[in-house]
Amino acid sequence: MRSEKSNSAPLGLKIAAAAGLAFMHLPILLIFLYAFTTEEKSYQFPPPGLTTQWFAVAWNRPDVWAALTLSVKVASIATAAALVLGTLCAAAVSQTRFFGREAVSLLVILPIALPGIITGIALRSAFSIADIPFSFWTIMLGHATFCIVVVYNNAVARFRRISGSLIEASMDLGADGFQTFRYVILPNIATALLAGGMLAFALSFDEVIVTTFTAGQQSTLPIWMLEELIRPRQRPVTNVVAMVVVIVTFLPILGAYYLTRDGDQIAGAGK
Amino acid sequence: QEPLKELGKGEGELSIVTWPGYIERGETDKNYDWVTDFEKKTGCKISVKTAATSDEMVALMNEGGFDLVTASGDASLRLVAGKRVQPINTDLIPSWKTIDERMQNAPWHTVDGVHYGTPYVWGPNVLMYNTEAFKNEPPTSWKVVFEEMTLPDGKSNKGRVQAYDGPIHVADAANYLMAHKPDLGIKDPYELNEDQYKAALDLLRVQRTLVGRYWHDAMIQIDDFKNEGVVASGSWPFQVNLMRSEKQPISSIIPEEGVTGWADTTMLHADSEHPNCAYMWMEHTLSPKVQGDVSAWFGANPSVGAACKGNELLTDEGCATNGYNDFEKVKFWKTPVTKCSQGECVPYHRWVSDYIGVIGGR
Amino acid sequence: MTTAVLFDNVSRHFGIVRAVDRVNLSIAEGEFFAMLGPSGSGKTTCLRLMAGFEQPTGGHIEIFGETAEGVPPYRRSVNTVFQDYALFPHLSILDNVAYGLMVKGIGREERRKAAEDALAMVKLPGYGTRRPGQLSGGQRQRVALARALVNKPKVLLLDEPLGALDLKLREQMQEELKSLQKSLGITFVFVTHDQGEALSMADRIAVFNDGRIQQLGSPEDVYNRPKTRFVADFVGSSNVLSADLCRRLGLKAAFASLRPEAVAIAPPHNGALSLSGTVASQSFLGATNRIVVDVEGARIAVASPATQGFPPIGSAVTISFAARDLYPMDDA
Amino acid sequence: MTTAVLFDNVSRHFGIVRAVDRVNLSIAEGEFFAMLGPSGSGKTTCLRLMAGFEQPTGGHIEIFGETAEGVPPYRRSVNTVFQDYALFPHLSILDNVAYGLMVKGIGREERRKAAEDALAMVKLPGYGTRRPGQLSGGQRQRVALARALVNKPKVLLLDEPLGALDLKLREQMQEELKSLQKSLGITFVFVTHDQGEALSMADRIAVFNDGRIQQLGSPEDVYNRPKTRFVADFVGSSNVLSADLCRRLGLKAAFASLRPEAVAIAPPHNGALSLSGTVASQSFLGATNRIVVDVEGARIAVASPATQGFPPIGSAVTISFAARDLYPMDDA
Amino acid sequence: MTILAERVILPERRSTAGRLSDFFWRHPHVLLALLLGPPLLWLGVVYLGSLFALLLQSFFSIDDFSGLINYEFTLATYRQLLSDTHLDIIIRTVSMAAIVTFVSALIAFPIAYYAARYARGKWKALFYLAVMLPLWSSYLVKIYAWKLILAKEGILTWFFEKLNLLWLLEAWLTLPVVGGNSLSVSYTGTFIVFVYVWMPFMILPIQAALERVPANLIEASWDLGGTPAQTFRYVLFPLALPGIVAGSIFTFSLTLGDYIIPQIVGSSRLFIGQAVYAQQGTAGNIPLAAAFTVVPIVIMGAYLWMAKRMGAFDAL
Ligand SMILES: Nc1ncnc2c1ncn2[C@@H]1O[C@H](COP(=O)(O)OP(=O)(O)OP(=O)(O)O)[C@@H](O)[C@H]1O
Ligand SMILES: Nc1ncnc2c1ncn2[C@@H]1O[C@H](COP(=O)(O)OP(=O)(O)OP(=O)(O)O)[C@@H](O)[C@H]1O
Ligand SMILES: NCCCCNCCCN
Ligand SMILES: [Mg+2]
Ligand SMILES: [Mg+2]
Repeated sequence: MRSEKSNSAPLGLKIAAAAGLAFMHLPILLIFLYAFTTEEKSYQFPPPGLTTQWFAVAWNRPDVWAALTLSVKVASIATAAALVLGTLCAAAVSQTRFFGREAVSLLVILPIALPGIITGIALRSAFSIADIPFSFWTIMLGHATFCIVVVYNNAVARFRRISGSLIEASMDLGADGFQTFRYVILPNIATALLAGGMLAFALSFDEVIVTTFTAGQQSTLPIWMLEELIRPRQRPVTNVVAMVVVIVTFLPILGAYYLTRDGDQIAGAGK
Repeated sequence: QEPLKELGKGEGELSIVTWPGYIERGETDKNYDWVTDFEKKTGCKISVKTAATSDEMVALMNEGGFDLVTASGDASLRLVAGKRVQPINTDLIPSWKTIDERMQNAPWHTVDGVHYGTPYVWGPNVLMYNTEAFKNEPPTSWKVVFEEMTLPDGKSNKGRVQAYDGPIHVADAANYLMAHKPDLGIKDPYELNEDQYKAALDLLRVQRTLVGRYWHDAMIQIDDFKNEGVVASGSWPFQVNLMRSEKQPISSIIPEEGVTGWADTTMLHADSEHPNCAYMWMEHTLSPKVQGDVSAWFGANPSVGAACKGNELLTDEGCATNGYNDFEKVKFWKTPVTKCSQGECVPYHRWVSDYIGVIGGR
Repeated sequence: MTTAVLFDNVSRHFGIVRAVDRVNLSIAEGEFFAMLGPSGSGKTTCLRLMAGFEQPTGGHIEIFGETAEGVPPYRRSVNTVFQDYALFPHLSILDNVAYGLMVKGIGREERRKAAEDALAMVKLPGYGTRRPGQLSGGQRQRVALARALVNKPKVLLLDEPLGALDLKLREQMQEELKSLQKSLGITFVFVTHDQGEALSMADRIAVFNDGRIQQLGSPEDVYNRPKTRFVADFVGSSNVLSADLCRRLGLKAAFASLRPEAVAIAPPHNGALSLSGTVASQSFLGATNRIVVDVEGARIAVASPATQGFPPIGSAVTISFAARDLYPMDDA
Repeated sequence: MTTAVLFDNVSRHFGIVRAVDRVNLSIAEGEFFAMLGPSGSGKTTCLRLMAGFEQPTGGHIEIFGETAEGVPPYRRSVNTVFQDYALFPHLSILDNVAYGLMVKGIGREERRKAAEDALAMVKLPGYGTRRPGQLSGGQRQRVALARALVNKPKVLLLDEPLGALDLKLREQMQEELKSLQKSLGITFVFVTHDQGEALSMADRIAVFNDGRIQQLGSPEDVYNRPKTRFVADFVGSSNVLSADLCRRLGLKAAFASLRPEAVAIAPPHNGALSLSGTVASQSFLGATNRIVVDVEGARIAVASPATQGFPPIGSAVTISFAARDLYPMDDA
Repeated sequence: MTILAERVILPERRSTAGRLSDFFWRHPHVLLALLLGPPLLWLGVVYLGSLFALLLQSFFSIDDFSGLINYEFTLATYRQLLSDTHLDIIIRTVSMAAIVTFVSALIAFPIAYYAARYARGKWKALFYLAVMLPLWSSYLVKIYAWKLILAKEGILTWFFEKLNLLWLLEAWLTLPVVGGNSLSVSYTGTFIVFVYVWMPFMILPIQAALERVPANLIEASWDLGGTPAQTFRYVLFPLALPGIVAGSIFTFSLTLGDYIIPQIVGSSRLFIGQAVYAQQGTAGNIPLAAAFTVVPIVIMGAYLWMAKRMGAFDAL
């Protein structure tokens, strides 16, 4: 029984935590605020006036839609690839012992532990050595590489929680390997995979650095934003898009939380 | 490599590496659009990749996947040497004959009498300044960005000036020294011996103490003038025009020391997959209309004299304003090489690393 | 009588760990067979060898006369009740119980009925729609039992199924299990480290230590006639008398065991043996008092009826016991 | 005699849950005090109130005569041995034991010596450099004990310290704890839900149920003279005789308790009471046999010496017991 | 109950799945190979292969004039990497990464601690969302928001002015190293944005580590006389350390490699990420870019090795 249930936090801690959270959130509010400013070219503070016109403008910009479509496609396929690879890897690492197991878990973490620019530049130079032209698939490859770990972490945490005897119980009751996978393993890791998949999606959706190196001339949403922020036409449109994206990516994150909250943390959620 | 023999049908696509503001399709101001019509006429869909420095352009061309590049003088010869661009067949470009003679055989695109592109536009790197800070005493010398001084508004220039974030800026320092330290014997700001080079770097180190952030991107420079209290900097007429159009208190001059400048050439990639569209584009860009429009928008000068007259956007005074007649005062960008008129000069790669060092505080 | 499980010199070594070492045993059909031993003595490993989760590294296993090596668990008509129950958390109780039938391809309606019957048998009718998380420990244990029994296994393996339950519940489940086994006639192999449990439930007991069987026999055999000092020590809290003491009592043996409840604090009557010593300590155990008597350095525990009260600590007493309760043992 | 801990009408409610409800108790200095009760009955909460981890929502607590409310745990000379030991996993055994001295600012050398002495006292000399993860359950338990004792607390609180140990180890630790308490003279407050443990170790026992003390007295009191049906049921496996049966035996009471070991399967001798019934079930428990006799629907358990053997199931038997073993109880 | 097994050992299954299942059961190594094959092919061959190919390039050099790579083995690029200019960049970046990591941990800890130890039920969910919201808001837009805040004529100045505290800001800006013309062109600004953007990556692992600290260890410390401060120092902090290390893998590595933040908010002094980006993209000097990437690889390699030993991976 935790004593904290009845005790409340010391005041100093409350203040520090609240200040920290405020630090994290005020700039976000600003992003939202400037989605409504009437000023188009530069950001003035305080904004001279408020308007909702940018939502309509953003809606009617074909470049926004093109970038959005590409980002959604990349994130979906990268997530799918990460789901398959991450799950396979998690299954191998958590269900069996083999020489080099530690090395594999290190290898999976490497793409997020190394700065994105390294992943990006390495893949880019590999593409150029192998004479692979930039395409949708080169972006996807880069994204899936660092998304694997998100799925892997979630799946491994869940695999650890499925007691080994559950799988043995299934076999004991007459289920062969495939039946055991279908009826016991899959239902038990499903929510973890869903959570991992959602985080992978959100991660891919916001990736700038790796994309810069693997996209060639294609624009994903973050690349579009970078371009827009540096060479603005209608600056508030960028904020509108950012705000909508925050709100939209937020739903899967919320979902992931509720799917995994009892038990494993959202492993590798950051990233 | 043999140039193209005859013009065929357009391939439907064309990708161009260029400076920001060089190729407009009316997105910022619908009056400035020299792409839409071209696309309609030729069916060549244009995609534009902007680059902030010449080095970036060279890197993009080395990487491949582009058809054309509007290379400045400090990039063009490197591209030729690296065999990244191909000679062009001037016969396939009817307007070739209309080109300003000063540009037609310019050394930055002509090697052994072979042309590696069509001139686009040229212009000076002007001194842009904030008219409120300078009140009624506009600057006359690059001194304001090289040495600490009190500006007419009574405050120091420290932290309020900028310089270009590209190694070629060393030439601006050399240009300044040419006027102020004649005993160094600098004849050409792109050809510096060790002593001259050292003096230029020393000057740049002084400049570092004045500069908060170097400008790398035209748009970010505009932001800095608006939000960061920057009041003077070397710049392109493009930024000046853009800010003036936004009613910012901005003006520019060509200081007494003269200026560096750029003269850009549209060059065709050695492995271009859309050479026909490329040739069509080169021809298109040489029309007085496009030349005038680009010059008006960017604050540059046309390579086709006819553009100076009768262009609605440029107006008849435009060429004079943009320095069309100052051609002689402009020391055009070119790549510093070891072999030079002084015998041995400091090559470009040292400019690159030393300039990074100077900005880094070394 | 058919032999349900036969271990012929079976070993299972993990590297240098001899989890199971040259074990011979033969369990008869319908028998309630208990495996008793301290932690790490190889009980679970034996069970896993029967279930097919482990393969022997030596020896031979037969189940109802058929070779078991190389047969995966899902092809053995042997079911297990796991120590932690291993109920499928994502399935309802009914689906848990019907699982074995489902993977065998039995139709939905039929398996529902069979599962409900099984739940009724373990006295959980109507619990089918719940989830395992909504049941108490004892209830889960019964679901695990039903889930195994619904498959009509020839052999049911139970790995410390009552280990996690508290005393009251445990006693109740012991009775239920025992009567279920009687009525179904299935062979039960039951693992426990609780001697009381093994004694009260099993037909025969194998006492394990260090991967080997120390003694195999009926509860009375094991309790009253321990073959080794280890068994004497482990099964009930026996007194182990040294060779010295044995000699003085006229017994030729390296060691002898003497159950506390066979000793009385009283002068010897007809033919009884006796020793004298001083009371070293005592404690009240409810039904009995435990009095430890120091006999020339050897400590002999006496279980005397609580009604007799405590002699004062340090007082001199005589203890007596029948010669037949002194049981000689082979080895240390 | 000094009062070590005093609870004056102490309550601790969590919302509507009355974890501890108007409890009065007074524990004497040097006493071995046990709190016994089923899960959720409030034992741990009582302990936490003494340690200072909880504050009472009503009533008053004194420790050695001083008001305890509002005094944080780290300012009470009361130490706790946690149920799961709560050893610091990142510290060596020695540093674990020396922790209390370190935070008090005792010098390195001095606390090392004190910690080593404490480890020797719990028979773990030389284990100082290990980590908690490298010890067995019983060893960890002893480290937890040493860690508490090194601070020389006035009161030592033990929350089911033996719950996780297996039977043998548990018996051994019971003895060690008991003798340690005797030699140190520290007041022990010991929580358990194992009646045997409470009976054998404690000077006095408080039996808890639903946050209240049901009975407080010596082990004999609690075992032989349960005041409520709950106590009779919980402490040992007593038979509870209904009013009906009581009346037939000439006793005017709502209920009466009768210990199985007070009953014999034999015709009554002088002045003994007797009932007749049939044998319903039986099991071998080692030292005794447990025989359940059905007396007109009421089931009465009899603990008979194993030496007497089993009467056949279903056979008619007469059971007899002394009138004084029939203990009337107040309420249901 | 219908099934009555005739035999105790059931016959082999004849379906493909059944036979395959038997096969895998007898040959678990084949199954393992099938599981590990695809991810290893992807990560071990494609990803690691690319990394090695990149590293290989660092042993080539570049022709200064044409910008083309000279495919001959040389250490010249590493000599170049160790020049003063480039060492400055490395030191600057590593120091920034270290300070950012330290301060991130400092700010993150109370948040994580509160979330792990005190927040319950709805509050816990709220805390989680409050951490995730900034984490998943567009990274670029956040940086630009900071540019607005930190600019000389930005929001912070506006606030300081309103509060009559402008002198304080100006005093700070006159300090050596951390100062500058405005916050947005100073190390202070770069630092603030780095901390802001990466700090959420620190919170979650710390929270995870703290949640794994059994509550009774803290009570045990109190019980033994440890004051709250001592309990933090001797129990809580050491046990949360693996979480901090796990979080610092992110903050450290992300700072080492980022090139967008210091370019948008900074003083034009390069960081490793910018140098790599510039060498690769602007200068086309792939060998030097590759040599630069060796620095974070070596640092992170050592870091990961240490983290693994501390058990930080469990907190990732
Ligand atoms: N997979 C394995 N790898 C290595 N050693 C093992 C393995 N399984 C069991 N062992 C070892 O074999 C020995 C016997 O283990 P087993 O689980 O059979 O004991 P047990 O009698 O069931 O003990 P408990 O009462 O603690 O469950 C132990 O020393 C154990 O550590
Ligand atoms: N912090 C708390 N918040 C709410 N309810 C609590 C809290 N602590 C204890 N309780 C409740 O108070 C009651 C008594 O709990 P306590 O832990 O004291 O029981 P216990 O006798 O120690 O049980 P066990 O033998 O299971 O340890 C239980 O119903 C429990 O759920
Ligand atoms: N929330 C997105 C932050 C961007 C960081 N991406 C890191 C990816 C590392 N390869
Ligand atoms: Mg076991
Ligand atoms: Mg408790």
